[in-house]
Amino acid sequence: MSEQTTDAPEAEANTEETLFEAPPMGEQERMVEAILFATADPCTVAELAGRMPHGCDPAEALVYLRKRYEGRGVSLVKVGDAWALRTAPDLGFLMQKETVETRKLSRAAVETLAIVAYHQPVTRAEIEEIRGVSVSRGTIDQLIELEWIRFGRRRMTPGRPVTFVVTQDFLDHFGLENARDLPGLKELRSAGLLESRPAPLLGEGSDDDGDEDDTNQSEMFDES
Amino acid sequence: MSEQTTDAPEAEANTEETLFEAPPMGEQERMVEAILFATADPCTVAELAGRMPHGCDPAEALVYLRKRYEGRGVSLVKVGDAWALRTAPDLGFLMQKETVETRKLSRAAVETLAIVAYHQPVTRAEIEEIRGVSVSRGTIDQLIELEWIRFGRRRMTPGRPVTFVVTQDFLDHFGLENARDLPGLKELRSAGLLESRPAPLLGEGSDDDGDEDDTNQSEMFDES
Amino acid sequence: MSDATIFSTDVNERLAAEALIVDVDGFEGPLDLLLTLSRTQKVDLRQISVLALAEQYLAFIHKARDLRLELAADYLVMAAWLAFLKSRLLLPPDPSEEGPSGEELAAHLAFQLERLAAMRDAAAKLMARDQLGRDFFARGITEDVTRTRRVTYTATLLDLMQGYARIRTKDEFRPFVMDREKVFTMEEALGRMRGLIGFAGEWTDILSYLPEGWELDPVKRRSATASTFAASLELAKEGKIEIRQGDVFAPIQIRNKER
Repeated sequence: MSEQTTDAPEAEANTEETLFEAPPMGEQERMVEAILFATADPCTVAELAGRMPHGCDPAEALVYLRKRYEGRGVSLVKVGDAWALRTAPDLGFLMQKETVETRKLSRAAVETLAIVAYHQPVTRAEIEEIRGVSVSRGTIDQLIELEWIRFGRRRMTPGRPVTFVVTQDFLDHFGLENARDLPGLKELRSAGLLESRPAPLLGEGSDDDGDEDDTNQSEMFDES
Repeated sequence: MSEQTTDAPEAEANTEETLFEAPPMGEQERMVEAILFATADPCTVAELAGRMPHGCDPAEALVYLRKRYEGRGVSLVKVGDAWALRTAPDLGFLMQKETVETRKLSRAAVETLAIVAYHQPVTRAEIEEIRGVSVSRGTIDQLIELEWIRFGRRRMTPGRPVTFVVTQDFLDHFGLENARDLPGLKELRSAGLLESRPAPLLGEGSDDDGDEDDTNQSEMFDES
Repeated sequence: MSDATIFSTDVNERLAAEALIVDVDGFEGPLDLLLTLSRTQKVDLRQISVLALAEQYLAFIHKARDLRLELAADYLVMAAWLAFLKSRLLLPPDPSEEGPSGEELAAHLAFQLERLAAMRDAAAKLMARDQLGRDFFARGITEDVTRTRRVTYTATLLDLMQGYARIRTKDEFRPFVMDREKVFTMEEALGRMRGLIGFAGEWTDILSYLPEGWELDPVKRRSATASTFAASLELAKEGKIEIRQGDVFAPIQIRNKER
C-alpha cells in the first residue's frame, strides 16, 4: 500500500505529474468506490487494478476511500488481502430484514473452528488432542461447507497429514482484517497455550500416550 | 463504535432543538446510508422511517446523503418514489470484465498466411493457384483484421489486381526480423517438417479444401 | 452414626454424582469431564490439584459403574491413566524408575485442561464478535459484471511452416489429380456419341467414335476408349443402341436401335 497519506487534492497534483496517463487520484477513488459498491464479495487490489484503466493505483485510492468512509454508515474494511464495503456494526439493529439466519453451530463445531483459527495450520490429530475427543467427520465437513475452513498444506511429518486453515470468508464473516487480529491471540500465545507441548514420555508406554507422542512430537505451528 | 459524523453540524443542532428524542441528523444520515447500502430493493421514505428509531426524518437525511454522494463513484438516485444507491453512470465501463480467448488459426488461414509470407507480394489468384483451391473472402479478411497481412501495391498486369504482403505485426508475432528469414523448403525438409506422410495429407487436403470454400469464416477456426 | 444419616449422605452424594452421570452424554470426552470437575475446585487452572481431580474422576467412574452405566472406552482409559498418575503422585519417587515424574505428568494434564478452557473461551469470544449478516452487512444490490469475450487468434511459426510445407509438397504427390487435357470424360463421350449414333445404322466398332487426334497419344487413347465404352453402355441401358462383341477381345460394335 502507498506510504503517502496526504489529502486527495495534493495527491491528484502529484499523480498528474508522474503518471500523466492514469486518471487523477480523485477519479481513481471514485472508481474503486463504484467497483466495491457493485459487489458483495471482497476485492483484492489486483482485481481492482485489473478492472481500472492502465496505470491506476488502487492501493493508494483505497487509503483515501477508507478515510472518507470513517464514521459513516458504511465502512471500508480489509479482509485478508482484499477489501470490502460493509455497514457499520452499530447499525445492525436497522437490518432485521436482511439478517441471515445461520444454522446454529454445535459446540463441537464452534470449538473446532476456534482451534483451527488459533492454531492454524492444524491437523485433525492436533484438534483431537486439544479437545480430548475425536472430531466427527460432520464437524469438519460443516465448517468446510460454510467455507470458513479449508485444507492447508500437508504437514511434512510421517503420514503427511493434511492441515486446516481458516478462509477469507471466515475473516469476512467475523469482521477480521487478519487471522492475527483474533481476540486474545497475543495473550494466549504469551501464556504458551498455543504451543504444542508433547505429553511427557512414559517409560512403560502402554497407555494411549503412546500414539499422542507420535502426532505431537514434531508439531510446528506456523506463527502466521 | 460509531462516532457522529463530522459533517452536517447545522442539521444536528437543528434537530436537537426540534426533535430532541430522535438521533442527531448526522446519525440519521448514517442509518439511511447503511439501510440503502444493505437492502436489496430501493426504499421509500416510509420504509426508511419504519426501520429507523421513532422520530427520525429520513426525508431530510436523504437530502444530506444525496449531497454527500454528489460527484462520487456512487450516487443516491430516486427510483419511482423509492431511493437507492447506484454506481455513477459514467463508471459503468468498470462493470465489464473482458476475457480474452485465444484460438488456433484454421488450416486455411495458416496456409494462406504462409503463402503470403513466402511469396509476397502475392495476388489472390496466385494464392489460389498455389493452394490449389479458391481462397474464401473470410480468410483474407481475418488475416487483415489480425493485422498480419495488408494490401501491397497493385500488380501492373491486366485487371491491376491488389497484392498482399505481411506486416510488421506478423514479423513481431512470429519473431522474425524479415520475411526472408523464413526457412526454405530444403531447410524445412532437413528440419523434419516435411515428413508427414503424403497419402492421408492429399486425401484430407482435397476433401476439406472443397468444403472450406463454402464454410463461413467462423467455422474455419478451430474451437480450441 | 445411625443408618439413617449414612443413608442420607449417601443419597446426597449419589444425587450429585447422578446429576453428572445423567449428563454424561453431554460431555465431550474425558477431558471435558475433567474440566467440568476441575471447576468445582474453584481455583485457577494453574493451581489446580491434579491429585484431587484424579480422585474426583475416579470416584465418578466408580459411581457410574455402580449404576451400571455404559461408559465409553476412552473414559475408562482415562480412569486407568489417572489411577496410575495418582499412585505416582502419592508414592515417593523411585530413583531407579525411568520416565517422567508424577509432577510432570500432572503438569501436562493441567496444561491440557488450561488449553481446552482457553480454546472454549476463545470460541465464545469469536462467536460474540460482530458477524456478517447479523451485525454488519454486505451490499444488498449487487451489480453483475458483464463479461465481454474477445477472441484472438494465434498461430506459431511452426504452424506456418508446416502449412507452407503441406501446400508445396502437394505438387510432389499428385497421382490422383490428373491433367485435364489428357482426360476424355464420360460426359464428353456421351455428348459426342449422342450426336453421332443417329448415323450408325450398321454395326460399327466403338473405336471409330473416338474423338479426332485422341488415338495417337496412348494415354489419351486409353482415356477416350474407356469413356467411349462407358458411354456406350449408358446408351445401351437407355435403349438407344444395341451393343455386341463377337468374341473375347474382339471389337465391340454398336448400332442404332431407333431406326
